[in-house]
Amino acid sequence: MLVIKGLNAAYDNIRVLKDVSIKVPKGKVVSIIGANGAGKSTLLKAISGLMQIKKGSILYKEKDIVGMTANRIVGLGISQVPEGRQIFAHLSVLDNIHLGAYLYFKRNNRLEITERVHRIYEIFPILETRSKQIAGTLSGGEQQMLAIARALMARPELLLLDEPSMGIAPLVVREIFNVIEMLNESGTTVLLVEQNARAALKVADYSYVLESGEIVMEGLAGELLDNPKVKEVYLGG
Amino acid sequence: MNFIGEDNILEVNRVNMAFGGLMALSHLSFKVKRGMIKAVIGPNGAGKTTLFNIITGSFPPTEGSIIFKGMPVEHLKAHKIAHRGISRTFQTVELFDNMTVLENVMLGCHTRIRTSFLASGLRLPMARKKEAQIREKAMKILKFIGLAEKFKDPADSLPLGEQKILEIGRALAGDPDLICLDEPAAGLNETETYVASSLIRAINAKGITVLLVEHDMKVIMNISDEIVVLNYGQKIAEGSPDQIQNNARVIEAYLGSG
Amino acid sequence: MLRIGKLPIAVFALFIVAFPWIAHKVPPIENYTDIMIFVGIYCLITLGLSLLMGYAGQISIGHAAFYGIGAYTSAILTANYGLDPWLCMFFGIILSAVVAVLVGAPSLKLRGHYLAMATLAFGIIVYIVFNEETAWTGGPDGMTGIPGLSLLGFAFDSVDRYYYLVWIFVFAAFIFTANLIQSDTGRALRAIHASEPAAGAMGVDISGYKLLVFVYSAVLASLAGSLYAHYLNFINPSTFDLFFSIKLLIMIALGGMYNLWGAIIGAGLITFLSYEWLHYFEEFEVIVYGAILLVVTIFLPKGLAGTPEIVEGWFRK
Amino acid sequence: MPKLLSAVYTILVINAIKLSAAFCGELCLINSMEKITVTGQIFQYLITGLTVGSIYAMVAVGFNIIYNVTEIINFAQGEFVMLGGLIMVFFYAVVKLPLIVAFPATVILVTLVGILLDRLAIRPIRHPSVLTLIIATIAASILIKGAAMLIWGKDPYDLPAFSGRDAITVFGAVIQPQYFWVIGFLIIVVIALSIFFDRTIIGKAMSACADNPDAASLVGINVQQMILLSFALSAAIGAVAGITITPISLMEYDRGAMLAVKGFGAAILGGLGSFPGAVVGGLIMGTIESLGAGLISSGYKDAFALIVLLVVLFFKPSGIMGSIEISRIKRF
Repeated sequence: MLVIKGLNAAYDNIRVLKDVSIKVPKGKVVSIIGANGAGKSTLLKAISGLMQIKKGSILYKEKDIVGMTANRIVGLGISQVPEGRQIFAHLSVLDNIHLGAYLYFKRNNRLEITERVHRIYEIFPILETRSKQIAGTLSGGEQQMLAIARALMARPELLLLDEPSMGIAPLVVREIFNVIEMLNESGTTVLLVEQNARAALKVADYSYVLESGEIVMEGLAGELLDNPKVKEVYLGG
Repeated sequence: MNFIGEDNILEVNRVNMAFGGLMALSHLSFKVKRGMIKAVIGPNGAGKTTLFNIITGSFPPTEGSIIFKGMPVEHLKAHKIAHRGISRTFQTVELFDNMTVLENVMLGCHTRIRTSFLASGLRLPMARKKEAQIREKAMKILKFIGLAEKFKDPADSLPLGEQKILEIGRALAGDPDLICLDEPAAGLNETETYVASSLIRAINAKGITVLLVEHDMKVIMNISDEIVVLNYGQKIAEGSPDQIQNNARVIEAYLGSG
Repeated sequence: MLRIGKLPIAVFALFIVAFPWIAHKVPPIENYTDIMIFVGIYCLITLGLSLLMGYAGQISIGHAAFYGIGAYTSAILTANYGLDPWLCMFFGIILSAVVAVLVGAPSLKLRGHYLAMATLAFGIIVYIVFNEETAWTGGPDGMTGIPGLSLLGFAFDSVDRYYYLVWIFVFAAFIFTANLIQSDTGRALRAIHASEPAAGAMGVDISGYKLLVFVYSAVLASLAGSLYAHYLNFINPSTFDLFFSIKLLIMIALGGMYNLWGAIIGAGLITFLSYEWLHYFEEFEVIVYGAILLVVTIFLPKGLAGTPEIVEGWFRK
Repeated sequence: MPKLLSAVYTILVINAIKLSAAFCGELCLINSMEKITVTGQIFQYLITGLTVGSIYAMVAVGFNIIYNVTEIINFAQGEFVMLGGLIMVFFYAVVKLPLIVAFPATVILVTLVGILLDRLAIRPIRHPSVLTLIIATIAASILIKGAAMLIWGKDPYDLPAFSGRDAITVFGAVIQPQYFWVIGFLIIVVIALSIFFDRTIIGKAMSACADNPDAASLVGINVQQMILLSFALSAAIGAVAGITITPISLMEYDRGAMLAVKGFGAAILGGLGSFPGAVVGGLIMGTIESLGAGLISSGYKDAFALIVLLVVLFFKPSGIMGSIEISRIKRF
């Protein structure tokens, strides 16, 4: 579904990604693990269009999306849940959810939107009880759920998740990973970037290890879990 | 000042904190013994960072008191509290990104060595002597935290792991009696986390009391002597790591079973 | 960025000392010594402003007010009461400092746009007072009969003499400010600029330092105002209007506010532009200022003093 | 030193006398002219204040639109009003278009200026900080003012009132029909904007841009387009304000800065970002100014509004209708 070849990206002349190539097959969960500063978030930003690319190609359903603006890429069916729960803090929870379907509103599918909001509330019941609340006053875990809910409103075929467990209580992390599994079962392809390597490898089918902007290892997630080097560096021995 | 016989360096007494109609902390009380590492854990939104902000003087509590070294400090502004001997780091790194690594730590010395406006402007001998002192002290701290070689680099050019270490170094420079660390391991990988925990132990070995907020349970269980668990602004448990790990309320509210 | 080298200061000092002599030798720039007096006067203000805005990160669009308070205190006390000019200059400084504390203490709690608007409003109010208190200030017509300066029987009555007097003040202010920047105080100011919560947690008295640097910049502006009044022997309110505050902003934006040399370069260029080179533009003058300001903001965010950095960046590529 | 003290003392006394004299003078004058009663006079000041206040309110609304989308305070906001008046003069008096055609033509032209402001002064800034944005909008305002001076010169211009100048007299106060136009346009603008921002998805999308531009583009919002739209909208409202006020108070090239400062005062007074707040703030600002100028001192007319602005900034910067909670999470 998504094929990235020889991707290079840089911030102010400092290369962050060096010839990165990955594949995300339809219907699978692919995870990218690696240390902080390895370039994981940059890779996601490159896909979603928030980050300019120096060289390389990103093919989504065989179409090159390099150079497209973020707001157009969403329209193609790629939604990103950004790092650090970037919800619209001053707007209400329901407004946040509605804005997730911004492109549908433009096409005037009111009925479908109501239906989707309903479905979101089934997945995250806590959001329904908070729907009138200003989003900035939610707890960290609730904000992360809201960020995922907002991304789901766009009916993505490919969901990009950037560090969904960062700064979240272990109990809530489990809940969020359950949702990821459930979404995948209902047909959404997922590309997950995680610091929490153990959780990421458990939920993924296939995994890449990113170090200093380069892919240094890849394989089936189960195999990587048993790989001694991965164990030592990312799973704490 | 010496408080011989002062067992508790910090006492949090029935602290309430309301934001608008929302109670971020309610009737929170606990004590921190001199020389220990105490951890505060709890889900996001439990009020941990609010607690830190109150202790370090970002804002006063709605009700209740904070006793530090036997004196109430809850009404003091942040810089006054720093002078009394409480230092801190931030959840999202708050380094001075317009300064070098060394200058960041040099600023940390501000509570202990300072020159007046006039003395610095006229560059009096006294000011020069103090500046040299500050520099020497800052270099010593950089050696202690292992960043001496990067002293000239701009602070924001360091990788996150080192930025977090540098922030701890900056907090150390003011010779605090109590250091509050807000999620020192957040965003770090296993190796970096290991470095950070060793540093926290080393700081504690120097006799500095540590109060920390953290999510990484491995870090918490490894290094802390005592743990306080918060949930929705209330204390639901307090005790040694073993006691906490087996506490039914904590498992239900925070850790989850299995 | 921070080290102010001794060599550049020495070279610059030499240039300043030699300038009147050179100007006498070269007829086309003979009147430039006179203009350089104004450059010096504006430098005093921009030095304080670059400390306030560039280093401490606090915006002011009202410094024309302090410049005016200095000038009017000198003018009123000398012309109407016959006080000694140096004493008046001192009173002006005291008055400016007091006003700066009264206005600064509540204003500096504000951030960004709010602070900008508060200082702007303050500047306009003071300007209105200069215009309206006719009994004291002569209203829009201004005041004449302000005496010149002399010290121990030595009168600063020629252009060259006044030039050296002004530039001695500028050098003193420059060195004082440069020392400040390279000290604990300078670090505290930059810390406030970068992160107030962290600065506070490290023991920096945020409101205290902000006020200190605001008062310092007000004092320098007031001194500049007194020097201006005693040089021209005449003042009127239009010198101290909103546009002058904006012009000061243009000076430090053009020169670069993150570097003390920027304050000097900016003051120099803008003064020469407005006193000498812009005559050709006549009515277009304002547009030229606007264009300069816009171009600098977009293409030279660190001002002319920041160009070496940019050039260095090209070479590294 | 005693000399100085006595000087300061004299200043204070003279001012106090002047103030009370001015006040008495005003009252005596009113008494001698039997036709105008004191209440009538005050009523007159109120009406004038409300009209001027409506213009400040519209400027404040313009500030709020751009602020709500970008968190930028556009220091060139007052120039839109000035341009509205002067371009209308051009279309009406020079091109000789009828009012009904000149009005929309003017609004469109000023809107274009707003769009250019965004494209040429705001968007090119690569690493925007509060300071650079303030400087950029100030630069733009100087440029616009300078251009206006070149085109129209320094003279004030007049326009005919929309529905004649036959004044209505109420309680001894004279009310120009144009006042109703000013207040009417204000009401329409505020209602339309409130509906737009609170009820429509585009309005919400615009607020989302201010909140978090990256996240906004991730849900498919074209952030640049929204910013452009905010500049266009606020320029259009400025133009309407300028067109409607010119028949009452004339218009010249250098009115922009003062309008901007007072409009900002109104916006702050009402709580930055709030549209009802802008209206309340503007009306209060205008009334204070008019009463102050009429009853205390006309020379200090501009100072009254600014003193109110400072008092609000110092004591309640969140304004009378703004939310402290929200202002705490704002970036700037």
